[in-house]
Amino acid sequence: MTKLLELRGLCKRFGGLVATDALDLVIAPGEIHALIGPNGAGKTTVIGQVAGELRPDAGSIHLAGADITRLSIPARVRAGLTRSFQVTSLLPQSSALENVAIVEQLRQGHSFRFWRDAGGDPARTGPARAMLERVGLAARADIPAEDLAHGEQRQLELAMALATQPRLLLLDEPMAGLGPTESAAMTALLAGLKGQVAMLLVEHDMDAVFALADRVTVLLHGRAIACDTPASIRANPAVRDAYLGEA
Amino acid sequence: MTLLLEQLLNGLQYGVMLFLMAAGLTLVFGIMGLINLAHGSLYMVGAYAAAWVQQRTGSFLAGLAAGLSAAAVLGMALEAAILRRLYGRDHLDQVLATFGIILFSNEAVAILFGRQPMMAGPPPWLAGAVEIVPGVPYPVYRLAIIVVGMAVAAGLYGLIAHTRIGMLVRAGATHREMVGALGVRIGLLFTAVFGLGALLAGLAGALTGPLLSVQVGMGERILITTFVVIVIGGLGSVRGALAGAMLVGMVDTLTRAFLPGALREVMAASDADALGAGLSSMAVFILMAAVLLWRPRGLFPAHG
Amino acid sequence: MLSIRGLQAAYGHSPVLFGIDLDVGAGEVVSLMGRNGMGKTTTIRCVMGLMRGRAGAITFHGRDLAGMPPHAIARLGIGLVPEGRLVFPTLTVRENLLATARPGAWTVARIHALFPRLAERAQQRAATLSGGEQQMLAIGRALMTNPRLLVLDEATEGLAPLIRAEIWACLAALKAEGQSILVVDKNLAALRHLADRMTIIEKGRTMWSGTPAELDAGPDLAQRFLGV
Amino acid sequence: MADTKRQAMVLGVCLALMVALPAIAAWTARPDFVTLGSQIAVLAIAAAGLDLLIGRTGLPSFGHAAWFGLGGYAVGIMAVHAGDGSLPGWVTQAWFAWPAAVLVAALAALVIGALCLRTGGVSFIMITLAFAQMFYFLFVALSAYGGDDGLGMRRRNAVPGIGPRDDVAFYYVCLVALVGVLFLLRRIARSRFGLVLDGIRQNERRMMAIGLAPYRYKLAAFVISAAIAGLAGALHVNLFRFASPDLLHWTMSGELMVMVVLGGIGTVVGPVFGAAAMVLLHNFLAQWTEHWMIVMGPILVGVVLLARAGIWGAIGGRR
Repeated sequence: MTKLLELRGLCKRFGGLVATDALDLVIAPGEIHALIGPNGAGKTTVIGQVAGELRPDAGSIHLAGADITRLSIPARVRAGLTRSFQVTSLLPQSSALENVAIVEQLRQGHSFRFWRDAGGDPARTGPARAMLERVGLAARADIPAEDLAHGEQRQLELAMALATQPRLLLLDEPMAGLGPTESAAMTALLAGLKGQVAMLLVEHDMDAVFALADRVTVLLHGRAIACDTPASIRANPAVRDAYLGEA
Repeated sequence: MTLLLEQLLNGLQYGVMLFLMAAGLTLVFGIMGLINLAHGSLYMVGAYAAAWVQQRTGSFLAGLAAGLSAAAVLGMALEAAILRRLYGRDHLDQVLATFGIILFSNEAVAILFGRQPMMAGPPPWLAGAVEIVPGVPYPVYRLAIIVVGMAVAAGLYGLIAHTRIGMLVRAGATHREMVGALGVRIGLLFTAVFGLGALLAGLAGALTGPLLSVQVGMGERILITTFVVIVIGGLGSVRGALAGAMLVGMVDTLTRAFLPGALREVMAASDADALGAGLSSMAVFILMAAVLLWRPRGLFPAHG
Repeated sequence: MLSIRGLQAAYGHSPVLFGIDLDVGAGEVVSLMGRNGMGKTTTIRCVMGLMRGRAGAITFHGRDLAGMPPHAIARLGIGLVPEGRLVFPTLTVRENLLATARPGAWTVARIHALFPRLAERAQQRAATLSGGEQQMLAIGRALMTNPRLLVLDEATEGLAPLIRAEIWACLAALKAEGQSILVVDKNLAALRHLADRMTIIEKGRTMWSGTPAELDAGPDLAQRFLGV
Repeated sequence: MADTKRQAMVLGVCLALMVALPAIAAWTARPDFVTLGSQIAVLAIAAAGLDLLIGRTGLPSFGHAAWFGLGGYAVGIMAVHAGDGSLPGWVTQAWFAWPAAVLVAALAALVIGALCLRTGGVSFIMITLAFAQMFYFLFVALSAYGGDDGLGMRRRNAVPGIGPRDDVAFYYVCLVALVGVLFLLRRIARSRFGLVLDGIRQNERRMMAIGLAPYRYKLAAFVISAAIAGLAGALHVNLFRFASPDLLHWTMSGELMVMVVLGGIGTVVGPVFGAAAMVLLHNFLAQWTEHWMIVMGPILVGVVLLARAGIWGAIGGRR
């Protein structure tokens, strides 16, 4: 199997807490890989290290064979690795369209252009409108991000990440705070991307996880206690214990 | 050699003064997230109140008491009336509002006391000099400042490390909301910490009177140097404030004392004096730049 | 003792609570259950005054908590063990217990008897504790305020089974002493034995309230609202 | 954000007033109005430039007086050396002196900004303040250029077609410079660069997560803002034919900041109103009392606590 992302022996401690404990993980191109586990198991810490916000204490991170352990966040994005945030993180005063257009602009090269009016530049807004269409926000393009409903903000969050044209998307709880219909819509949206972009998905909504994931890794105390297909994970007693503590 | 010893003590004395200022400022920032430019005004008020009462009563101690209480009372009044509205606001708002307070207090002091500097000598029982080592006389008053400063530093350490208030201050610096959710009246704690910071600024001001002239604008001069201390030491860290204060006190004093002389060795005397004066007044800022290059968060960055 | 009626709340523009009803009587252990993201922590934050509800009423011993600051609510006798533990990392274990303590039956010695591990680590900084030890410390810290109602938000999540068992045992001991407890957790097995009554919320609404026996009578309930 | 109709109207009236100011001054026999107008224009240039940093990028610099003063001293010092023959006479030509002042401010800001931007938040405020004060002390110590007493300039930098003592013409030069700077800032605000700055202000972490390395852009904004302040400083020294360390004093930095916030933060033209309000208020209050700051201080506290949108926001009907 070819490896798009590989974590080798990743370790991270915070004081006396071992957040990530010698974690190995492999994601193939196009694979949707879910990372589940109880709160405090260290899922967000893993995302943070892969995205480049946290530096691991030991171990290495490889994207398509290249060691990216010491790369900055923006450099990782340019290498094709983008994250979304658990708590929605947008440009609140900018319109939905502008939130995506700025991503498009950054992808097209440096922004040391001081003179030309960029607000209506079709090179920015064209692809951005197409992206909003794709996530179902076309009708809300001109609304400031802070005035969108929570579900729409989650969609916009995803649109921004997708607009970087990543090879691997790190999704930190994309369903957080969504109602049942919104969750279903988001799940369908992600399912539609299957095969086009690989994903490392952290999610508590098990319906979504089992609907989307090709493989599931269960994290407990920073260690992977199981890594298998969704069906086998569902049947795994160690996993049930990790969640419910029926020791 | 004797000159060096004398200047080292001068540096220590200046460092102690800076620490009194920096400790309050950094505590207030650490727990309340407030940048208070008016901290220098509290220093000035302490100095004026002390000098004025000392002139009236002839008693240095009465002046000292007046300086301390004036700064502490004014500090807590400011906190209650204005500053507590700024805790949740962004730093730009805090800077502007406290800038407004500076403008006001500088003018108010100018109206009350005039623009002429006020003088207040050390008390007779601290006047004169002692020989610290044979042949090296040193002013008793400056030694007293060093002793007082050291005692305050030790007391502050004891307060923060060993008392309930100190625990709450440290706890509040990391999980402020949690301290309140466990039943502590956080507003009262804030006022107390602010009052303590104001008291220290007032102490610094009152002690300064007999050394320098007491005048409008004195607060901002030391405030900006205090900022340098805090940036070097690490924002929010009292230990950092101590280290930064000593470092800045020494560097400033020693370059002022020795740099022009050193430059005279390599250039004409008048040029050396001019360049030396310029460079030594910039020395602490250059030190700050070097620390920023090496450790952007300061020598002892606070946790969290 | 604690009563929540029709509580609604929102983060900015996104509503999260649509109608929470919950009661805790004196000496009772009540569990608030539901999957992640259903509004349990938000409910707790509203009780503690850390967040304002949009509608509904919260009363404690008959007093309306609306508009009261967190410290006043805590002083009425609610001791919070927050989600994520939030022990004070730069303080020692002993200082964590003492910093916010209020006088009453609980003392450092009694906490040490309850959690002997904390006695061993009394002079260590809390940041150096393991997750389980931090959890014990957070519980001890809340008890030191001598609360009439102890509120635990996800106190066992992510802990090793042995540690978890220790915490459940401790809660059972507290219950035996007559301590009222509101416990937010997902661990049905342990709560079956501990809780007098259970409230299940889903998508920001109270869906069901009853005793553990009633929950067992309708087995699909657990599967529907709590299942993995 | 789009300007409201009311704002556009007010802007038109103000521009007309400013163009007509010399005529009004002549008619009311108050030639000092012209100097006042020039002063407003010059300070407005500096404040508008600072707003690029504070309002657009979200970087509250408290050391902007440094660049203002450096630009001012640059023209002053060149004039001294042209006077004693150590520099050729053409360095006092405006076409050379003013761009040179801009360049001096920009280069210094490049070095200092590179350091200051290694930190953020409160540290950034303290460090910019401290470095500006460093330049202040430097010029106080530079006795060759007047030290504390400041540096006089015998005549203004030569602008073709304008007499050196023609205050009205110089006023129009300042006005043209102001309009030019505002136009430039308006273009920048709407350019790709400006949109990136907007993003950094709103959510820097998010901008990094979509691939932006923010440091270079923040530094560029810092330098542009300083360059504009350098131009303003050069004009200021020309206006009064005098440079002193007061130009670099920290209170100057504070006043520029106040102009930005008073006028309306992040609005391009707002700071002009802030500058006008400060200068006029100063002059008005100074007629009554030399202690005008005692009124200014509380006004400032009130504006911060109560009226966040500033004058420009109030004109637009926002609060």
